Amino acid sequence: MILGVDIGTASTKAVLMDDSAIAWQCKIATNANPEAAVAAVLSALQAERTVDRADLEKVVVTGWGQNEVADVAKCDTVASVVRGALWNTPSARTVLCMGAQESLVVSLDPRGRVLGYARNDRCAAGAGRFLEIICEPLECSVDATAEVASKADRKLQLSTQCAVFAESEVVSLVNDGESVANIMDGILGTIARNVITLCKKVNKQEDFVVAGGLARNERILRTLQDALDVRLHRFGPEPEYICAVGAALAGGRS
Amino acid sequence: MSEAIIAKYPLFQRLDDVCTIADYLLTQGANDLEEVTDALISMCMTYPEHVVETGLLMNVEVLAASLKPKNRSHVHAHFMAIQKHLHDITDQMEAGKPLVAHFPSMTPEPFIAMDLAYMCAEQLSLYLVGALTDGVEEILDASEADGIPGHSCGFQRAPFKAMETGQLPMPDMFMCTTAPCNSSNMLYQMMMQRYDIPMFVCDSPYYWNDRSFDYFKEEYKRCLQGISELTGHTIDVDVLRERVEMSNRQLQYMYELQQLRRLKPNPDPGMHRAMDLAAWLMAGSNEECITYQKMCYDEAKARADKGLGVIPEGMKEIRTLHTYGWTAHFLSFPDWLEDELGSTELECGLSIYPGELVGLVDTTSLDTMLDGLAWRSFNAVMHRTVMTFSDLHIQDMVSVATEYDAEVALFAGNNTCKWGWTYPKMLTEALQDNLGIPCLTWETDLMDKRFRSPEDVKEMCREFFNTVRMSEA
Amino acid sequence: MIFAGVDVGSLSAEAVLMEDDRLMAHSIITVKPNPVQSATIVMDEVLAETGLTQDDIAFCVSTGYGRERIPFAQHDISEISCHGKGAFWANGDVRTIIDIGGQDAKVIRIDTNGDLVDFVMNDKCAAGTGRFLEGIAKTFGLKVWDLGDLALAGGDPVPISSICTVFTNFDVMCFLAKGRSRADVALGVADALATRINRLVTSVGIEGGVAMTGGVAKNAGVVRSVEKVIGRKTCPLATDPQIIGAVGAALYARERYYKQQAAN
Amino acid sequence: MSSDVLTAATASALDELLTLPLRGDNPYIREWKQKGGLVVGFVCSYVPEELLVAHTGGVANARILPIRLGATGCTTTEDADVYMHKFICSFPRCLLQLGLDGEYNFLDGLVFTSCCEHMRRVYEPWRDRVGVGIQSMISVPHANTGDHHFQWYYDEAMNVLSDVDRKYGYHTTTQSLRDAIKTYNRYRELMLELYRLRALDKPLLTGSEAMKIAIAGFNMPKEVFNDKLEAAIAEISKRPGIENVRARILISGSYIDDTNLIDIIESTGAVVVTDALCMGRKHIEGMVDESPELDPRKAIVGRYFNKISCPRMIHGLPDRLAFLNKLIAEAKVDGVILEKMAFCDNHGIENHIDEVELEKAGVPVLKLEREYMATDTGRYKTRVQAFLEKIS
Repeated sequence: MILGVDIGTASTKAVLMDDSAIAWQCKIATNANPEAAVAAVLSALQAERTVDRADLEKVVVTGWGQNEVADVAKCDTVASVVRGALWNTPSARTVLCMGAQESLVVSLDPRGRVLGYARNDRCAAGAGRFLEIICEPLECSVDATAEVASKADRKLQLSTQCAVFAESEVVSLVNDGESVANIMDGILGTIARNVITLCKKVNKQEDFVVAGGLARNERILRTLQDALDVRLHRFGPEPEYICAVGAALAGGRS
Repeated sequence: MSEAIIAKYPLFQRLDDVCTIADYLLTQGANDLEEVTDALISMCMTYPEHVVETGLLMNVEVLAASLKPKNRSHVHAHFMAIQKHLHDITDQMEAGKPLVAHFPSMTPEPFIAMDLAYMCAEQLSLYLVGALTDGVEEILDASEADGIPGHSCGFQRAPFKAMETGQLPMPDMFMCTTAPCNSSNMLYQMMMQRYDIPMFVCDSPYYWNDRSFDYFKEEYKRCLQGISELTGHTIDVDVLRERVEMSNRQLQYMYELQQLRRLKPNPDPGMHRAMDLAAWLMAGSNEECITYQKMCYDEAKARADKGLGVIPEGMKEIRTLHTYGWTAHFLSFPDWLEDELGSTELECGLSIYPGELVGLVDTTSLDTMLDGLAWRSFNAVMHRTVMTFSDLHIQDMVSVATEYDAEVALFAGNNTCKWGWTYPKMLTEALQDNLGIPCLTWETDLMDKRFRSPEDVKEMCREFFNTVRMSEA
Repeated sequence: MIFAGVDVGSLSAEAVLMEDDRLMAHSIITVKPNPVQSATIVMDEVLAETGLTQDDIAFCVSTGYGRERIPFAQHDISEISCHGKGAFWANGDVRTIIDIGGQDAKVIRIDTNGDLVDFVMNDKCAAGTGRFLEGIAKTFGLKVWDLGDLALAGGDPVPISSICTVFTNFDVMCFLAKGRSRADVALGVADALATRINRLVTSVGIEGGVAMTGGVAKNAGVVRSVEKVIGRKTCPLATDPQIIGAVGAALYARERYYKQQAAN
Repeated sequence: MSSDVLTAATASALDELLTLPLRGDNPYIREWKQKGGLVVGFVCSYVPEELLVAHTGGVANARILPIRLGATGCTTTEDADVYMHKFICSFPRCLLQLGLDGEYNFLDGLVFTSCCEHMRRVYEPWRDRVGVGIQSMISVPHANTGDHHFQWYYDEAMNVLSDVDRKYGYHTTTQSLRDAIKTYNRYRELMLELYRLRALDKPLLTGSEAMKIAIAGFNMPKEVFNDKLEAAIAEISKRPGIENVRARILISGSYIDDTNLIDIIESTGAVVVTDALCMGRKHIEGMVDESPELDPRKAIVGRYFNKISCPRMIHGLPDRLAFLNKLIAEAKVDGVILEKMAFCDNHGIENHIDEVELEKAGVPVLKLEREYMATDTGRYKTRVQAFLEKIS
């Protein structure tokens, strides 16, 4: 049994892989403390499955916080995204992972080797954080956004791609009496378009795997589907676990 | 050398100090950073305070990289060359010779042959960005506070603000090409308008072809003509020939190095790539420049003959093409790539200077020399690659990639560089999609580490090279 | 004569009542999604406090986001002018105002009547605004004020280089994860904000006394960092710096009212 | 004439000019194409339009209609951003997006210039991903001080013509050139008259209206436009004029082809009474020399060579400043708004230079940075309103 832990900036995701099947999983807040997060995961595993660290073949960490954790195997984000995608869809040629701070798109050859990849370079415009920031002035929960947006009655264009500007734009839209549904729909459209641009920077081919928190968002997924003209496979069952799964399978950096 | 003039201009003084320190450390045998500290302490005894002060501001990573055996002797040679150059400038200034500030797309032989004082201010500020931890960030902030947009290029913003604040001398005239960008053209105009400085503009057409060169060539000669009319200094043909012969020798070594970098393993350390351009910018200025370039060549040749590379024993080489160029505030980056990741630098977009194509300057007559120098400028960095359609740069990169057998490509684009940021997709198509060479693209600021820190870049590259190796396995 | 000023910002809304130039009462609330709603609520609060009604108000000026849309205001004036006017009322020596609001940071220069002479407003992004601090405070799980006090305890500020608010937040998490003390990180943030503000200050230039207004001015840590970079102490203000915009609006209300009286 | 043109013709000339789509396909362009004419787009005021207009040939001696390409109504740049990074000005990115979306498929040709380093790099993706009958580049010299500069520019213009001729077998005659010159000089005179009416003590039209009319002029045959404009001017002259203008504003800076910014300014009670924009006043300033002894080709290119320059003309700064001051005096301007597109170095630095000079001369200045697709008015409005509170 291998424990894969993806330490994100916001939340830490962990899966227990029992020969390439998910035996257990959990998600906790990182609170800017990777060490503590991993410890918390281990005690949760102990509590829920009475599995001790000693019972584990390996603990493999990946994601933002990996360098801050001692005596565990490490796995690069790109590597874990790729392994996770291939676990989900062995024929995957393109993987898109929409995380909290960044979105990453990887292009693979038929043998699953990395041809190249691109991220939104230090810009939250195509990432979950963007949505979080916008949700605050709109007093809307991130999970509800697609639902809220589905009630939109007119297409709204946001001029800015910068999360911070978008927020002030949202504030003035609210002031202009625009409905939250329409604004949210516009925001999700903006995020989707940023991700689409990113995807088009690599040579996107089928099969195309989509993962990460934003992959839960139907509105975003639909827009991607329409624009990318490739069939999308959503990483399942829960798209934000892709890195944790991939890390466990990769078993760490060689 | 004129101590008075050096002392008068803070950036001259800093640069002179940097050279003095480099000389001391690299010859007095400091081998690691501890010894550097000791060396600096012992310098307190014999050197003026400002020298030691400068020592404390120096970029530790660059120092550490310079101390390595594979780098130290040519780094030393380079700083001896720039110090000599600096002293020549100040001598000429003291002798009351008019000062021409020239753009980084021309070599200075004609100014020497006209017996003028000359400097490339962009080049001088570049050294400080490279050598000092905080580079010229203060100056850049000041220019932005003046109201000059932060998205205009720091390459001119820094030296011009330094001139405005008396940290560099205000020149008696400018000579520039209208390559590479709107930003430089506008900033030169600003200086012209504010300080009423005569400017000799060598107009660069937006094509790379014969018709374009014929026009450019005449522009180039017209500028030199204008300068000698303004100053009454005319070109001494014998001096020009002597200097061009010097720069020919220097460039010959540069070309030879290009050949050596095609070998496997690549025997040439990447850290001096930015210094090669800096040396190009003072080609013909002094013997030290030639010594520097020759030393780079001799060292690489010696390694090549033994079949040695520049990466640690047992590490597998990854042949890397830098499709944008070096990052001035992170000069030790190529060295870090070599020793940490086994990545060697084949060529870089900001100092590529295809030798087979540019060749040497024919010294038969004044005309052949001026034509040759114009041809050099026409193909100079930030001229050849900018003043025409993107296709030429893509083409250059593709032929280097194939001829040098590149395995990966890095594009560290300067955030203020508009032409640079129209390339990445086309480069990725040409290199990654067509040749299977993985490309990594990121935003940086040539002049200012605060835009993107070296640590951040290291993280990205670690992951990228891990991924590449993983794919090979 | 009673005059009212209401200032609806992006984070908080303030209302004040003034009897000529004497401050009677003020009220502050966190904004609702709709500015008209915010304005109405905060105005009702301050009226309730004084037992007055809308009818007692001779003239009302609105400022801030959505200032044009406030139904009970007879006129609207930009928050830039209002902060100038208000700060001048709160301390007659003031000629330069640093107003750090929720979305914007402004540096304002005024004349000897408190009227606007020159101003600059952050163009590029919200780095150096209240929103910026809010984001960071959230990462700490703190209120913005506590973040300021935390910064006061810092000794060795972390270098915050990131140019983008969103990614400063990211940097902060990295420093915390690397185990840097919360105080030092908070101080690093305050210094980073001060550095941004200083760019605006230098571009307008300082004249006379300097005052800091807006919610962030209550943030001791930031104030200290700002004073450090601009190299001078800020003037004390006669009232809560967060209501200065609303005070300015009320003062303009008074000017307008008497001007109209004179006209008729 | 096609029916929609007829209906359009029955409306008041002014109303029509004010309601014509700000870019692309419109009744006049459609009709032009129906008659077998060519439509050639251009993106810079250094393209000598008369030379194109003077061409005739092909089917029924059809002619060429040059239109200045805009990108109004562009709502996303998701595809353009793949080729042009976010550090590139948003106008070229929007224009490329429209090209990629097929919005400009009706073009028979497209002429770029090397003026703006953002716009000139649209050339490659347009060539590779959009495609158009002929795609030309005019490499404009960075200086207009010498005959060699002129000669280069002239040759460049002629090369564009031979591109057209080679592809479409068109040709010009001395007469067709002289006719084109007449038409365009009349166009410039009429537009200058419109500017005169804007600048009256009681302006007869708003900046927003003037902008719409100017844009309409880029999107229909000049002969037709001239007649419409003349009629419109007659209508405008009967207006009472705008009372108690809060402030008279001049705007200068980056290319504008929509009314967003001007509407924000004028919503505060100010009126934009004139501009120093390359598609506005600068575009119509300076006539083509009609003297018969002059080769019309040289005369045409000469006008564009000597016109009030773009910031990238390296010796043109003093003239540009003088022109700015002339406009300020002539339109009794109270304040100047210097706008720029984000990442525009040409106008970003020019605006900085202008600001310093104007403030020395006691002219109030507001600098604004904008994005092409800007829908977010709040951020601009506060600045503009405060600026007006400062000057009025």
